[in-house]
Amino acid sequence: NQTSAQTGQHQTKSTSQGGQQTLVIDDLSETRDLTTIDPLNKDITLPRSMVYDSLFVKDKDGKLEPSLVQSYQTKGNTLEIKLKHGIKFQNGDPLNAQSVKATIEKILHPDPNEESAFTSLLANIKQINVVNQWTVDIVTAHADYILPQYLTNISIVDAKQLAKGNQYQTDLNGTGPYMLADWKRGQEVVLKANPHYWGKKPQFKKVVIKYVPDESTRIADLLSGHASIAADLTPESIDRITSNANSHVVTSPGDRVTYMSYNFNGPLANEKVRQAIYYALDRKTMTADVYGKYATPATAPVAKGASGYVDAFPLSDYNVAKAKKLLAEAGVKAPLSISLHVGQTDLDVAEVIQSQLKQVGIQVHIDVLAQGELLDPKQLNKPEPIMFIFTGLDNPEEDAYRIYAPTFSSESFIKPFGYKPSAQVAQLIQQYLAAPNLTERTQVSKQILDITKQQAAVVWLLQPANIYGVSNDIEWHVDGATQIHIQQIQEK
Amino acid sequence: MTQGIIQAVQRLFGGLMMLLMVSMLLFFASRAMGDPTYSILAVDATQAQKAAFRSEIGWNEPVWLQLLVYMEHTITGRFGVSYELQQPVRQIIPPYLWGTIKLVGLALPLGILGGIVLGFLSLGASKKIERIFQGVLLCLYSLPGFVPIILAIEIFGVKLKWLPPSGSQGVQSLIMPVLLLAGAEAIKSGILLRTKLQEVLGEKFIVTARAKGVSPLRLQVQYLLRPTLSLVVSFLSLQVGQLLGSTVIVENIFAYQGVGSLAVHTLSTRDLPLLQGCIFVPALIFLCFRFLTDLVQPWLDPRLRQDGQRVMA
Amino acid sequence: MQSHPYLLDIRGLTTSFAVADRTISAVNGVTLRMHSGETLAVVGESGSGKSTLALSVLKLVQKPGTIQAECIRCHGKDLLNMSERAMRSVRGKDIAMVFQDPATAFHPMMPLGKQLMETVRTGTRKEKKQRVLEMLMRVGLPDPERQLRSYAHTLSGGMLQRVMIAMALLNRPQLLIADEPTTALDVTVQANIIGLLRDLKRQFHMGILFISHDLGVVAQFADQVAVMRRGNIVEYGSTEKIFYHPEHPYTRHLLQMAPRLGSELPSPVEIDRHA
Amino acid sequence: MLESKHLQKTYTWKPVFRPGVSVLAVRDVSLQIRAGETVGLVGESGCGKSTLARCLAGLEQPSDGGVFYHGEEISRLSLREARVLRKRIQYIFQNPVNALNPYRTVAQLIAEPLQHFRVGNQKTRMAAVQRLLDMVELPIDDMDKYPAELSRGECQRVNIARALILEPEIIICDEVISALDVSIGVQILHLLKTLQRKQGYGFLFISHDISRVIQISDWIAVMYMGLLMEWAPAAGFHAEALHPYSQVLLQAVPSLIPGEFVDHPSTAVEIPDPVFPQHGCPFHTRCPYATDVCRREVPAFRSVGQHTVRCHHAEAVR
Amino acid sequence: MNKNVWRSRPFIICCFVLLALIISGMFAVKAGKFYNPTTPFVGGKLQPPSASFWLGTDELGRDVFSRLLDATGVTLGLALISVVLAMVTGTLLGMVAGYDVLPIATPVILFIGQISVIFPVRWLPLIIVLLFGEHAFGMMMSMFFSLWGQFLWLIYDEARALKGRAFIQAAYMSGGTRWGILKFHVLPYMVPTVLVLATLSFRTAIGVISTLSFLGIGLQPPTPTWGSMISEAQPYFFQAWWLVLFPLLALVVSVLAINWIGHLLGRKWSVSGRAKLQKRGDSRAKSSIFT
Ligand SMILES: Nc1ncnc2c1ncn2[C@@H]1O[C@H](COP(=O)(O)OP(=O)(O)OP(=O)(O)O)[C@@H](O)[C@H]1O
Ligand SMILES: Nc1ncnc2c1ncn2[C@@H]1O[C@H](COP(=O)(O)OP(=O)(O)OP(=O)(O)O)[C@@H](O)[C@H]1O
Ligand SMILES: [Mg+2]
Ligand SMILES: [Mg+2]
Repeated sequence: NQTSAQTGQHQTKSTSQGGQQTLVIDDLSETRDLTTIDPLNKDITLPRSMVYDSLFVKDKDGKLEPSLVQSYQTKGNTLEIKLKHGIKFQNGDPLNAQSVKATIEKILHPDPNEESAFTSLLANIKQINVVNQWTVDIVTAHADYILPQYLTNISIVDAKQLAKGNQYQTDLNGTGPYMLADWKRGQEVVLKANPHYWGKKPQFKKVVIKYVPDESTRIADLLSGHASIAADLTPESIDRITSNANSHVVTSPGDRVTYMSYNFNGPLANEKVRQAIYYALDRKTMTADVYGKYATPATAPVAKGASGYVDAFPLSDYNVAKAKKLLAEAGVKAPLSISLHVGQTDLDVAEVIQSQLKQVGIQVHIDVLAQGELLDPKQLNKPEPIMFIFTGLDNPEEDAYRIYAPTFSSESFIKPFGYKPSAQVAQLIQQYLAAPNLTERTQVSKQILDITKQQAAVVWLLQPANIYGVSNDIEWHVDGATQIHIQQIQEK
Repeated sequence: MTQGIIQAVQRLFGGLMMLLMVSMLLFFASRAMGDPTYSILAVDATQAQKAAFRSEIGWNEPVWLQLLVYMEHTITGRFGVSYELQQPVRQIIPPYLWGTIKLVGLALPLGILGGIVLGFLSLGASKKIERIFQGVLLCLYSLPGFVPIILAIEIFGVKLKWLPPSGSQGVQSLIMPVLLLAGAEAIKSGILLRTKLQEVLGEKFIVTARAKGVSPLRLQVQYLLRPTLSLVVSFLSLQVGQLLGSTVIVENIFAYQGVGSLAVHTLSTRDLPLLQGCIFVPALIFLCFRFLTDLVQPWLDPRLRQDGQRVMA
Repeated sequence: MQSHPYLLDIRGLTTSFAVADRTISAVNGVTLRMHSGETLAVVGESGSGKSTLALSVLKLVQKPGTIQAECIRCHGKDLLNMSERAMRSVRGKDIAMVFQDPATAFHPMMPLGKQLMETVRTGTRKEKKQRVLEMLMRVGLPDPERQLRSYAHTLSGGMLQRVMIAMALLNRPQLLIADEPTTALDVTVQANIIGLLRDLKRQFHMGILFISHDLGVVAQFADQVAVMRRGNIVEYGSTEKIFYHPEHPYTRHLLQMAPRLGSELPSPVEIDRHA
Repeated sequence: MLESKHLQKTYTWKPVFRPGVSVLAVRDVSLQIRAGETVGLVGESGCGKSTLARCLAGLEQPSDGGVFYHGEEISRLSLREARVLRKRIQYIFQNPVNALNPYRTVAQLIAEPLQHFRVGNQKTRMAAVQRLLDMVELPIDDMDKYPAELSRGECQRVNIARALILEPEIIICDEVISALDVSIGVQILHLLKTLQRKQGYGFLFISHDISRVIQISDWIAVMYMGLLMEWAPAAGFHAEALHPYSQVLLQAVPSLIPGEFVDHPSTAVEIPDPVFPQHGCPFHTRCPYATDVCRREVPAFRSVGQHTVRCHHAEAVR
Repeated sequence: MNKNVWRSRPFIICCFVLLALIISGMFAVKAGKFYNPTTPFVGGKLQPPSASFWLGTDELGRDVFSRLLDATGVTLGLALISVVLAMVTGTLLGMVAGYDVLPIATPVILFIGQISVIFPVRWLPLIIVLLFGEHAFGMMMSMFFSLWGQFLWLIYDEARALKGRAFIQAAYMSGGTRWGILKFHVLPYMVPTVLVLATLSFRTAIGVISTLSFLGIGLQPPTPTWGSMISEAQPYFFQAWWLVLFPLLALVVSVLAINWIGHLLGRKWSVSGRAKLQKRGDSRAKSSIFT
């Protein structure tokens, strides 16, 4: 157990000569990795993406590329996948069709006391047929063209290990470039290079992902050479990093859109009031004020370039006069008083919203809640009107369905607070999923957005970028990806 | 003496009873906080998933049954299974607790020692210097926790590169957090100790000691410090309880694994079993210290040891 | 070391305390001299500054007090201008003090044995203990072994006083300042202690500054007597002179009031309070 | 008025790791203090006088026997119940400095009992304080001083004043005049005597100054090693003391003749220890009349003439 | 001498400073003399102090000066009230328990007192607020409750240590009830310790307020408090020193002022002979043990 003894003093290249041995990444948002490293459980996990391979990957232009897959074919409702040969799991088991089947079935039918965030993504899948050792057929309820996109995010786990019960959750065993060396909950995950990796040889002998909750400490780690990458930075820290000769800043577009929604009570039950709020908000100034250039104002639930993107909420919608008119039409008396629930992270945004809405005569009272409380019906199911700001839904696939389904379908998470999902939208969402190509999908997406814009149930506010502080010892081309891809990082 | 021991034991039992009460309080408080489903499951979890989760943690059972199960867990010391991590609390807590104990166990004695030194500094000096010194201590005490920590990291971690800015392994990464915590403790106990020392300074036996020509060191330790020890011990026992949970800032900034930050995290996820573990264990440690204090006090002050004498209150 | 005529030479000693808005001179221009092997008794009114005088010699007057003097010398050593450090070696060794109030003078939380042993400056632990035990025995304390382990509050006033005396004598000082050392002792023990002091005085040529209210003891024990009143020495002379030919009315008054076996309680004579 | 019956007090001290010891401070003491009378208590230092006094005052619970006030047992009362007795029975501590709270001024300390019993108002209390200060010969200026600023004798007088302010029936004086010079001592004693004459106070007067004690007492009690040895009228006691110990005491009183110092052979003997009392009469080790009986049995407390004596050979000694 | 404490210069100055802080906080901003403390972007982001923004602006371009003023009233008011409450309750109950004044109450007091210290200072408020509600009352209760335990235990231990003293027995002889003795003899002993502890607690209280608002309890942003201003400034520590410095200065000044007041009050309430003399005495007196 040499590694664990050493982990106290991870040294990056600056102090050790002869090639970079260890890459240390300090991060915050990956905390969830540090509470559990279950490969089938949570959404974005850095170590998981390094230990496991998925069937497909996206290239830097967002195009689908096969990874474990040799070739694939869509025949109606069936996606036929042929796997690459000779790939082995880190424990020596071969990668085969059984593993794909077992993995997907595990996701579709998780133990009752476990949940998998992927279940809803793969809900369309009806059946999985193993054709031969390396070929598997995935049968969906109806034609599903997005499925391969979704599969980019699914780690393929060894069927034999899955059969053994819960062991797979902590004893990571993937086909990826790195293997788990050590895991200290709440502290760090240590990965070491997989010597038998089938693809491009991993750059680093060891990768350490450290959970460092405090931003200034992440930066200190970076500046003192104890970390090569400090993730999850705020724009205010950028000066500190760029002013240091040994580090620079790398940004990548974020995959979450911060939005605001309501509890649909009192005046907020009125569509016009909600529309007025939408028109009263100046997203452009808000974004610039709070994030500077490190965020983009949202013009859709997904980022520009993601599949399903439509510019349905142009920034030019900002119109105070119109907002006032709508309010007048709605017949609300001038100072309208509304609470705004917000988590600590979006407090700044909330304060800007507060001042912007004041111009149209809406008095906003900010109420800071713990992140988990925000969507608690207990907080929102109150008779008084409440707005809330939420940091956004994960969308690593960069596809609008990821947003539409939980927001507007009959499973909508704002439904408990009074939102009435329309059947039409629900149907359109199904259509979207079945749409055979991007153009068609975009069309459906536009329809969805038009209807929901009318409903004004959600205001898409802005999309903060990911900011990384990076040591000059390494080179990292983000390539438009929204998360860290270890293979993009090179030592200099 | 024996009377004192009996009393202390009684107090300990009282304390244990109180822990149970606190646990109960915690239960109701967490009920009042609301459904943990929303804080633990992802936003877009389906209703079915939420329902499964609720039934798993027993949220749908009648409250009294939940309380019963919970109290049974408490009394047997099992604490149940964390909602979020799906692991028995008893397995989760130890590494965190060990981290905090290391931190506090080193920082507290150091801090008290430092406090004693600070208490003595300038003690015999002129009135003016004494007040200035006290003022300086208070200024330092007023500093918000993060300021000295961030500065220390900047200086020793980034500029001088002597010590790693973060991490909870190895002796090196302990140095800064321990020293900073100890410093804060030292200032606090120093301020308190000074008032007491000033009181002792006026006692007649100090004059006797000086008349004997006792060496200054001995005079300070045996004659000035010794009578304040009961205050020091009593303060120490209080600080044990406080520090075990108040290391949050230090733990957070140094990315140090400890109960404090775990507890704060747990609080936001409303993970009752884990939260209870986080509070219960330090509380238990505190109780033990309090128990020891009760035992030690009469040993420190023989005047409290009189069994035969009429207890005058 | 040249020999000095006086063991203790105090000239013009004034010790004053600033209280509220005025200054109290507890000792007011006192001049005293004593030779080695001599016993100087200081008697006088309660509150006349006897204890303050004693403390002033050792420069132990507590904070608000200030000492002014022409000179304070012990064996020619100038105590007045001596550094605190040098004083430390004088205190307890050359000059030892028996405090008036043994109950407050002992550390309440330290076993008596420890307090006694730390006074002895030389020797191993065992030797120290031996010496302490021996001395406790000589002052007539029952079961000294046990008393070593007990605390001040468990001893009676007289026992503590004996411990106090033992502590002062441990280092065989040249000058012993004894502030009412026998008030809490019954007459037999008192006689015992006086006998002991006499022996030591004879043996080591020790000088004793003896403060007492008990004129009988003073008469038997002292060579010289100083009578104090309101910070001043009103009369000073050999014991015989003071007892047989008192000059000052206050001295006469004192003698008149002194208890005698078999006599009646003297009637209170109003003596001039503001003389 | 106040009497003790077979009073016994043992102090036990149990260190944690060593065997405990118990000190027999007071053994089987019965004495009475009557109204208008003074009992003088003398005895060896450490023989339990203070302990006895404290038991009588209710500051300590006797291990055995009892204290009776007007025939009522008071030694087992709770603190609350005993409180009313404080108006009747006062105790003046042997150590005057410890008995004063260093954080309180003289005036506050003297007025304290009045405050506790809510007697009078601020003004009358201050008047009372001034009157008492005058009685105990303290200057009015001292009123605002703190105990640390007083000499020992002055502290003692503050204690006396405090005990007197409630005008109790019984005052237990533990060496009240030993810290005072003879002149003031006499003043104070006269003050006490006057009060006694006027208001019938009873006094227990503990002192080492036997000549003084005889002067002011009606009865003399002599204690040795926790035992009451002799109880006799004060008048003529200096000549008629029966118990050998009393005689030793009387002989040891220093005379006022300069230079006359007698080494008493009896004092050279090792003093017995109350922790391990030997068999028989506690005084036998020092007693010139000691015989085998003395070594075997504790003598009974019996009357011999006007005296009550605990000695096997009282008649012979006479 | 004692009476003069009320008129002594430092006392007046300290009271004046505190009063000025509170009053300015209450009225200055409301009177509209300054920028609105909660309006973002009245100036640029993170502007250093300048003629128009005396103490600079914060990360949302709000005027730090007016925020600081606005925070003053609330912060000082809440902290002072809760500290005084905690001090009085903790001390009284500590003595009452230490002296068994009400024998039945003692275990109850200690029982409740344990809750207060068992939880980390910044934790208990959460639970209390849940019980009492998130309003000013709940906030106050939670601050009070998290502070008083320290007083209780220290005083409890100290009071018990005093029991063996002779003057306490003398007080019983004077007819003191337990309560009377507490008031007359024990309290003066405690005053210095209590006052110092109160100063320390004041600082803690300000921290608790900010913790509470951080957790979304009580005072909600954008209402500023000193504590929340300081803790919100943490991410900008290296970029914008003025965000930390000025609220911190306000905090330090008030802590020092309170310490002074405590010191002077202490002198009034419990002048020990020595303390008083030390002040009067000549500091040049040679007889210090440390020279
Ligand atoms: N610290 C002090 N501050 C103010 N006054 C003091 C102080 N110490 C002593 N005094 C005063 O100085 C005078 C002399 O006190 P000192 O103790 O020397 O008297 P004493 O002769 O020893 O009396 P006694 O025989 O009662 O012990 C007293 O009036 C006392 O009030
Ligand atoms: N608190 C206590 N604990 C243990 N032993 C004690 C305690 N108080 C007194 N004693 C012992 O009891 C015995 C009697 O003490 P007491 O104080 O009554 O003597 P005394 O007659 O007053 O003597 P003195 O004349 O010297 O004051 C002594 O041996 C003493 O050591
Ligand atoms: Mg004196
Ligand atoms: Mg006694």
